[in-house]
Amino acid sequence: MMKKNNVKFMQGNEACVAGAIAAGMKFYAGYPITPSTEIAEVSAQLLPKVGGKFIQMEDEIAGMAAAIGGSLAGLKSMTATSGPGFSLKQENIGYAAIAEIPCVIVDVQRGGPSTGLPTAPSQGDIMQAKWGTHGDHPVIALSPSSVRETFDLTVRCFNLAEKYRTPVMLMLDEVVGHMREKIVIPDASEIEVIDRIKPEPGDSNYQPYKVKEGQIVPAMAAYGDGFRFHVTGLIHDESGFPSNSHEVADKLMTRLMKKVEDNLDDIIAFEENHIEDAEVVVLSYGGTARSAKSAMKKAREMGLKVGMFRPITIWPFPEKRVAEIAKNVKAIIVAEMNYGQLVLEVERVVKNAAPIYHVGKINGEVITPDEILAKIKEVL
Amino acid sequence: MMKKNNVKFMQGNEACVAGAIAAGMKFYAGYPITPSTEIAEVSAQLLPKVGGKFIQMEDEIAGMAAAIGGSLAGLKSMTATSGPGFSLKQENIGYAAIAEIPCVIVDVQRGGPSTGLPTAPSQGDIMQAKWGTHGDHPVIALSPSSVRETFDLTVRCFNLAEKYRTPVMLMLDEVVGHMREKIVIPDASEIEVIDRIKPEPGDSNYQPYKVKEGQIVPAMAAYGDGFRFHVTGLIHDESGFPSNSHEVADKLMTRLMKKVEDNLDDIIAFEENHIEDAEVVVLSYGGTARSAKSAMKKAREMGLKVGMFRPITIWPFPEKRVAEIAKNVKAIIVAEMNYGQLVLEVERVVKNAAPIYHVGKINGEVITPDEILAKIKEVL
Amino acid sequence: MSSQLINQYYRAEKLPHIWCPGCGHGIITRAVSQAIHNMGLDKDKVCIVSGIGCSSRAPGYMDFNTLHTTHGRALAFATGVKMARPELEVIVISGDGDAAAIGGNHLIHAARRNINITTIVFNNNIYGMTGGQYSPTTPTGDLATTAPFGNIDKSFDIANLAAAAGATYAARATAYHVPQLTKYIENGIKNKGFSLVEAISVCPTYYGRKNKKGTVVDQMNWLKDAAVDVKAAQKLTPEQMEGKFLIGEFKNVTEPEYTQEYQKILDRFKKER
Amino acid sequence: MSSQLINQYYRAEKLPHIWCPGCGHGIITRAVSQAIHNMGLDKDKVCIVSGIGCSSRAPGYMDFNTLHTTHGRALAFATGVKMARPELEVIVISGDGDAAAIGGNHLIHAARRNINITTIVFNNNIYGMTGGQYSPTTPTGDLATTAPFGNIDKSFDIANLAAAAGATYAARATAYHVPQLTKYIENGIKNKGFSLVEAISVCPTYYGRKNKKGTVVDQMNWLKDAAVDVKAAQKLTPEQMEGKFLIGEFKNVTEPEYTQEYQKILDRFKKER
Amino acid sequence: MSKQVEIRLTGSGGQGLILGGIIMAEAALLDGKNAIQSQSYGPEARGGASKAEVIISEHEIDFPKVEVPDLLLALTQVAAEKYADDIKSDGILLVDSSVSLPEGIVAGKIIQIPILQTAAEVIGKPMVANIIAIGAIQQILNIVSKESLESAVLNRVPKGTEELNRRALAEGYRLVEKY
Amino acid sequence: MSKQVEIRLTGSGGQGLILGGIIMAEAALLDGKNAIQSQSYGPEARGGASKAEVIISEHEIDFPKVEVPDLLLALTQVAAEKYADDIKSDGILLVDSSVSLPEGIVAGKIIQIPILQTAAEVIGKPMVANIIAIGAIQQILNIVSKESLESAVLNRVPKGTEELNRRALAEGYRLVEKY
Amino acid sequence: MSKGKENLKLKVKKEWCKGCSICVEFCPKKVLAIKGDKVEITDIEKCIKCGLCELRCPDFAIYLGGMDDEEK
Amino acid sequence: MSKGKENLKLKVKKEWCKGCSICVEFCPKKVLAIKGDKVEITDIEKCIKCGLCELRCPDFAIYLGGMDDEEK
Ligand SMILES: Cc1ncc(C[n+]2csc(CCOP(=O)(O)OP(=O)(O)O)c2C)c(N)n1
Ligand SMILES: Cc1ncc(C[n+]2csc(CCOP(=O)(O)OP(=O)(O)O)c2C)c(N)n1
Ligand code: SF4
Ligand code: SF4
Ligand code: SF4
Ligand code: SF4
Ligand code: SF4
Ligand code: SF4
Ligand SMILES: [Mg+2]
Ligand SMILES: [Mg+2]
Repeated sequence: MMKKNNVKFMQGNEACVAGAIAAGMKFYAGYPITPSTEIAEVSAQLLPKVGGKFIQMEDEIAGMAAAIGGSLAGLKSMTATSGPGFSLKQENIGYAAIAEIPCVIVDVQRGGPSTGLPTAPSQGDIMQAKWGTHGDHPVIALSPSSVRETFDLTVRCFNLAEKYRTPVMLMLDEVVGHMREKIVIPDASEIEVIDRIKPEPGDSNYQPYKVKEGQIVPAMAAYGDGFRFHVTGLIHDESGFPSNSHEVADKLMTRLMKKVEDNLDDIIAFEENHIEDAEVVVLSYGGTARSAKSAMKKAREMGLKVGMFRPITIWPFPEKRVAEIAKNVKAIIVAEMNYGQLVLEVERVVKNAAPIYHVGKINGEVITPDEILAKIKEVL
Repeated sequence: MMKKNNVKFMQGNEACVAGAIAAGMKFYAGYPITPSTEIAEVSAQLLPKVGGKFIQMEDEIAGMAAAIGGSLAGLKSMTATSGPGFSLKQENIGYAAIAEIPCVIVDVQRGGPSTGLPTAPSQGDIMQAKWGTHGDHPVIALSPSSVRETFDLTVRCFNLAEKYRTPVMLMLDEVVGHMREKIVIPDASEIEVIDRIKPEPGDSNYQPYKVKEGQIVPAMAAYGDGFRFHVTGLIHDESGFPSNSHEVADKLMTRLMKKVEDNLDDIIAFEENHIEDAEVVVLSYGGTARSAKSAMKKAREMGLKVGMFRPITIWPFPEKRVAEIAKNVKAIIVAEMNYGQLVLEVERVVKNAAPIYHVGKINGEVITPDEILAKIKEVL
Repeated sequence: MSSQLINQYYRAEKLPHIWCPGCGHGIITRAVSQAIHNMGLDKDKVCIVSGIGCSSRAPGYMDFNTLHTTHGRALAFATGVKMARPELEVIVISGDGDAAAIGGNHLIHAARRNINITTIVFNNNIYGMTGGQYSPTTPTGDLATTAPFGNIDKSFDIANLAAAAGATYAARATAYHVPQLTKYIENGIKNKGFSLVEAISVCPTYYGRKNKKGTVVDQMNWLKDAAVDVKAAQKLTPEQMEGKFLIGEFKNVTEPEYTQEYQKILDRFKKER
Repeated sequence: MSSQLINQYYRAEKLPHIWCPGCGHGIITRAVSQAIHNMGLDKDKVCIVSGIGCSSRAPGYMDFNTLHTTHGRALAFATGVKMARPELEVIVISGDGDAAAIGGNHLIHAARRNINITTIVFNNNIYGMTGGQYSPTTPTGDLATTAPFGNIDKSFDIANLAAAAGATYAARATAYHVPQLTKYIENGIKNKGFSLVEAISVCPTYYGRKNKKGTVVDQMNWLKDAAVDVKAAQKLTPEQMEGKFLIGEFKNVTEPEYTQEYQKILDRFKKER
Repeated sequence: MSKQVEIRLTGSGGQGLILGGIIMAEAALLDGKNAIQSQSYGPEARGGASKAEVIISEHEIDFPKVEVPDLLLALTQVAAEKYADDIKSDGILLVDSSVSLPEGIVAGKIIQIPILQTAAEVIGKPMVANIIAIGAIQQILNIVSKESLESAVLNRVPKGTEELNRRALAEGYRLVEKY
Repeated sequence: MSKQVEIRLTGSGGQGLILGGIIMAEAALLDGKNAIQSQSYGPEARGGASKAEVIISEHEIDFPKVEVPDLLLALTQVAAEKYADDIKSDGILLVDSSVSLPEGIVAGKIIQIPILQTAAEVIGKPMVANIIAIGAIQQILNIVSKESLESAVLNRVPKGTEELNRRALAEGYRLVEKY
Repeated sequence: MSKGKENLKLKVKKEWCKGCSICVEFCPKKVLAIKGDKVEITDIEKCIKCGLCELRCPDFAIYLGGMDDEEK
Repeated sequence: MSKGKENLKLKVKKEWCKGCSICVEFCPKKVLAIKGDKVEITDIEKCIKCGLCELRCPDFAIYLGGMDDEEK
């Protein structure tokens, strides 16, 4: 529609699908829900054109399950939803974690709890992304602030999922999901696409959960490739079969957690702005980070030394860097569209290094730059 | 079976049902799952004898929904489950929170994630209790350490649910749920039972979400009592009808959160042991707290100044008291059967006041007193 | 002033409703209250439960004990209400998505138990509220936002499915056939067991527009022409039935009702006490 | 050594299995592999998916592509596998609880779509794995740990339900009627669409013991005596059918298959490219 | 114009205001500017007032929502009543002639033109009201070039309606010529 | 005895070891002591080795699991092989005569008696093996009184089987008399 | 509604009418018409008080009522 | 299994047998018996190699096999 074919004016939700397809998504299974529905709709439209498949399942539980099944059969798979559906998917997200099935789950956050405010923006599922399913499990969750970044981070979600054999969550919010913005779609050649490691063809000793010396992620065969392996959500040994051995349990669980913990440098991403001389740092993410940026600019115009920190990976949280920054500032302001979620994590990692303030909102409105600015003035 | 009729030898799960019935439970709806199943089975057995009702629903989602329905029609209701079912119930737990429907949810924790280790003990759902459903919402969750306390806390769950019109969670673990122990069942006269506040009969201005001056919990009518009110999981005004007003949303959400926040003194419970002179405090809860106590005794026998802190309300977390204690100790050891969950909250509230160590276990075994003792020796 | 029926059974201050011009849901909602009125039910003893969807907004307008739950779960909530207070007349209002997609399991299990709940499915063959995705009743070949190349799903016959699952009353009418619809709702409520009335609705905004079904009047005319009463259908050849669908009462039998069976257990213990 | 069938199709190192002495699940599992053997399917191209339950442990012993999922969700996972690789022969093994209680919705929707998956329900009328709670197929009046005063639930006819939901093949046999069972499984796999074979199993440990059904041999004898072939049944009076149940092939029709229909959409774009 | 311009288009669902906003934004992109378009939905529901927003700027646009609009379009009475009082003190209020202006409106300039009537009677297609409206806005604000606006319109409208929409645009320009 | 005594009962599912443990614990309660009974389940599954534990003490019992048992009962070969090496160095190993003792067992005392055979042949009811076993344990450890043990047994067994179970208890006492 | 039909008056509640035309189309006597997006009673003489318009109005905007005027 | 029945040998895999008696009960020729919790072939002469025992053994513990011995 634009002159140059790779310049588009797109919704965040559309960019998510474009990114997914660029990353190699070949299967989408889901159930519609505002404000994520466009992701399903655009996937239904575009997937057949790239030889991929779309299915609308009977509910979100089934959408998650089918996405996992598709991934096990070799296709890069995605599902998208919003709060109520995200809650329903939790059991099977845990399954994907323990069975180490790469897949991408998009949550376009809306006002909760329950049906709440279905069309209003929110960032109220940030903690749920980490703790929503039962039991301990590794978590990777990313949050984009723009349409272009939605594209990029969707690609990255697939890459991380494939690289670490784990479900990865894209925590969109209604602001970014529904906003339309200019996006320059990168050339395929510019996009790094990572695929899961496959076993050697014909490897007769293939064990789906056995890692090579010095590695932490096992190779993953697809059903039908001739390996005939077993997959279960029970604690299992390297061969994939259930085990009640405490050693096996410990080994599996520890490896699962370490997949993320030992690779923080590879996984963690954040954006910093004017941190060097900042007396106050605004920490914000997703759609709200745009308000934070605007507030920072206004503050700077007024001569206030304000910086901004934007976690791009919400989980793992850029804990070390935030702790470091905290040492040099007078205050940290956490701005997020909820009652106080990521701020708790900030408090945990900052400890006494700097006072922490929260700008939250739970009324269905976005946080404005002026609200953040007011807090900046208050604390400076 | 014992000589004195009120002395029983009971499983934690059985004591839970006994407590529920003592608190006035008249409706149980659930779906069986190890290791919570006895709660359903004993409820099926005992409820008809007190004129109450039991129904086994088609899944956990339905169990949670039916429990809410039963409560709306005036009966004190409960459901019980374990990890996988707890994940499935999350969406409707959020419904109960926003619609302010008293009910009790029991989670007998087993090894996760996913199907994990179905018969092994765990405390891996502690964070899920707080963050499992989408959106912000008030949370009350209790964790008993003995069979008798399971009885008492189940009563307390019902009382808190009724008093604050909110879902309340009993976070059992397999250790306490399946252990049999002596319990002296208190006389009915000794048990405080709180019932929800009902509107004045015939109050023609009744609004299900309107609070009286100075109060925070609205009166709750039952369907069929003649009030013909509306209940929804959408953001709603005092009359119970959906609203898109940002003020209404803010007012409702804030009140919901404040129901708990403004009543911490009434809700929070914990047990302290030898804190006065303690150099090291072991913080532990549920079944693991018994190991902690044993470790503390052993340590004291060895002349080590060890104390113990047991949160009985996991949520709200006894944050003030823990922060206070931290100021006077050399170290805090958090012992819990997971990879590190409540310890994060401890870190958050303790800040730099004391170093924090974690004794965790994710292999399906309980933490032994000796393991805690070893850590005590290490840090002292 | 509005009509007496509306004054008596509606929360008139909530009207006009949010439904689009010509949306069949309003017609069916009115028929529900008409049936309640015809039966002379006590408003305080009627509880109307819904899930999420355009259709599920109906109870909010109706002056009874009303409960708007989560998507698909109306029958599970309603089962709790009915178990707790069997004396309440419990009516569930649901959509084709709500009742038959995400809520399909609760539907077949409530039917199986034969619990005395009357479910009215406002079937507009589409997910209206979320903007026109295909539902389990969207005809094969039709268009929807998530079926841009034509729906390849086969569709449920909801009334038939409920009957197979154990419902003791099952019927279907349409937003055009209001007198029949009203009668079936009455009969469903009268049945002491699980009743399902499928009410074919129209969604001009999404289903109609996407599938070029013309104006809402055209769609109502189609309902009028394509619906064949199940009795009349017996005389028609398969060719004559081509492109038609059945309305009428498909099942009406008496079997033990769930809450009454539970009451028997309670009575046993009452005697013992 | 064990039998050739076992050597060829089982992970013999995982045997003996965890099932109780006399558990019918072993018999049915063997019949599944027998059917696969009879059809000469390529082991690498067969994917067996299950949920959670005693029955759902079967795939762990079977030497194919196997997937043990979450409770009730086998068909939803299997749908993903089948969509992704339609060339795989996807077989789902499930229990009465897994398939018809928590998994009921996925069952009716997979049936509705007529996706080419063959589901074998090991129906032992009880939740075996969790120790004997009633299931949607526990006969009314029977005892279970959660029905200490007799089950008041009506039970599903799973084969019939699947047929009503859209399955194009539906049959039932028992752990006693192994030759028929094997044949029906073969026919189910042959059917290019959704097939359901209900295999009546026995659970001596919970269902049998709770309901004083005698030894497992007594229970097998009951299956032998109470099962009536659907064709033979046509000649019997309702009185003669009292206490009996039907086995046989109930439905076997041809309708468009889901993944093939999707392929047509893909082909359309392939041509365009 | 180096400042950021914020436009809010209001009316009822079905008037194509979101599309109008998208077209304006795409025209801005063609001019090499930045633009963000967003909208607010009612409850998951139909009818009622609808609102679309466009921000056009030569610089990066951070906050994606209109805070106070430089120009507010109101096509219906309901929309005017709901939104017309939220506008910059020197902003422009563009209302359809069918609307009777609420009292006490403070705006830099109020322009009332027969958009709906022109669509229905002059063009003969009520659904091109949105195109007429953005034509008028172009003429008033001149934040996008006519050339780009026309390409943007033609890129977005159904095949076969190009001429119609060109005419609608021209009517939009014309309607505000005198202002 | 003022110390805490820890007992582990092992065998196969269906041998009623959990019930045996409960009865011992209830007997201890009747004697005014504290007791905790617990068990470990296999996978959510049948068969295999089954394990029940009882701790009896005059004091509060904190840690509810047996760390190292003072007495280990093993009724089956599988159980003996799995559990017999985990016992206090001065502890007692009580095994059924049908079991051939694994090598290298270190225990204070090993007592081998025909529990299963006695149940099947002397009493004529294989299912009373658990009662015989707890009778034997009583006789060995004397941590509960015979009187309490008998009441505890009678409280728990089905009506009509009282005599049978009394005899089983007596056989249990008798079998270890010589030790 | 127990009174005889002859006493009933046909009424319209214009604020609620969304002009869908259903009543117009299915009135057996062509009593009604749409004028400017709302229903209007154009030929009350022909009305037989059959009530079909009321039954099928999705917006409860037309009905047979008591003694009041025809439109309000 | 394409060979003639006559070549088949009846075999038991005792480690897997759980002694459920199903094969014993439904053997048309009463070839089998339970001894000490496991199946035993007591009258191989009568065996007609019908394979029903194999079909109904829940534990894959009895079967008609190739050339090997009868019990292992
Ligand atoms: C758990 C969950 N999933 C999805 C949604 C989004 N959603 C709301 S209504 C609806 C479909 C409604 O369709 P139907 O039941 O047919 O009602 P209609 O709007 O057509 O009357 C969906 C998918 C939701 N609110 N909750
Ligand atoms: C979400 C969830 N709910 C409940 C359970 C517990 N559970 C495991 S198997 C089972 C029932 C199994 O019954 P069925 O499917 O009939 O299989 P069977 O064991 O009888 O063969 C239940 C309730 C679970 N694992 N997950
Ligand atoms: S979208 Fe469809 S179903 Fe929903 S109100 Fe509009 S016409 Fe009715
Ligand atoms: S419990 Fe029942 S179903 Fe499960 S293995 Fe034992 S006999 Fe079979
Ligand atoms: S009552 Fe009958 S005749 Fe009169 S306007 Fe209505 S539909 Fe027409
Ligand atoms: S049916 Fe109702 S809403 Fe439609 S035109 Fe007639 S009066 Fe108006
Ligand atoms: S093959 Fe036939 S005859 Fe021979 S033992 Fe087996 S069942 Fe009996
Ligand atoms: S059927 Fe199998 S397990 Fe049962 S007794 Fe015979 S050989 Fe043994
Ligand atoms: Mg619908
Ligand atoms: Mg079963």
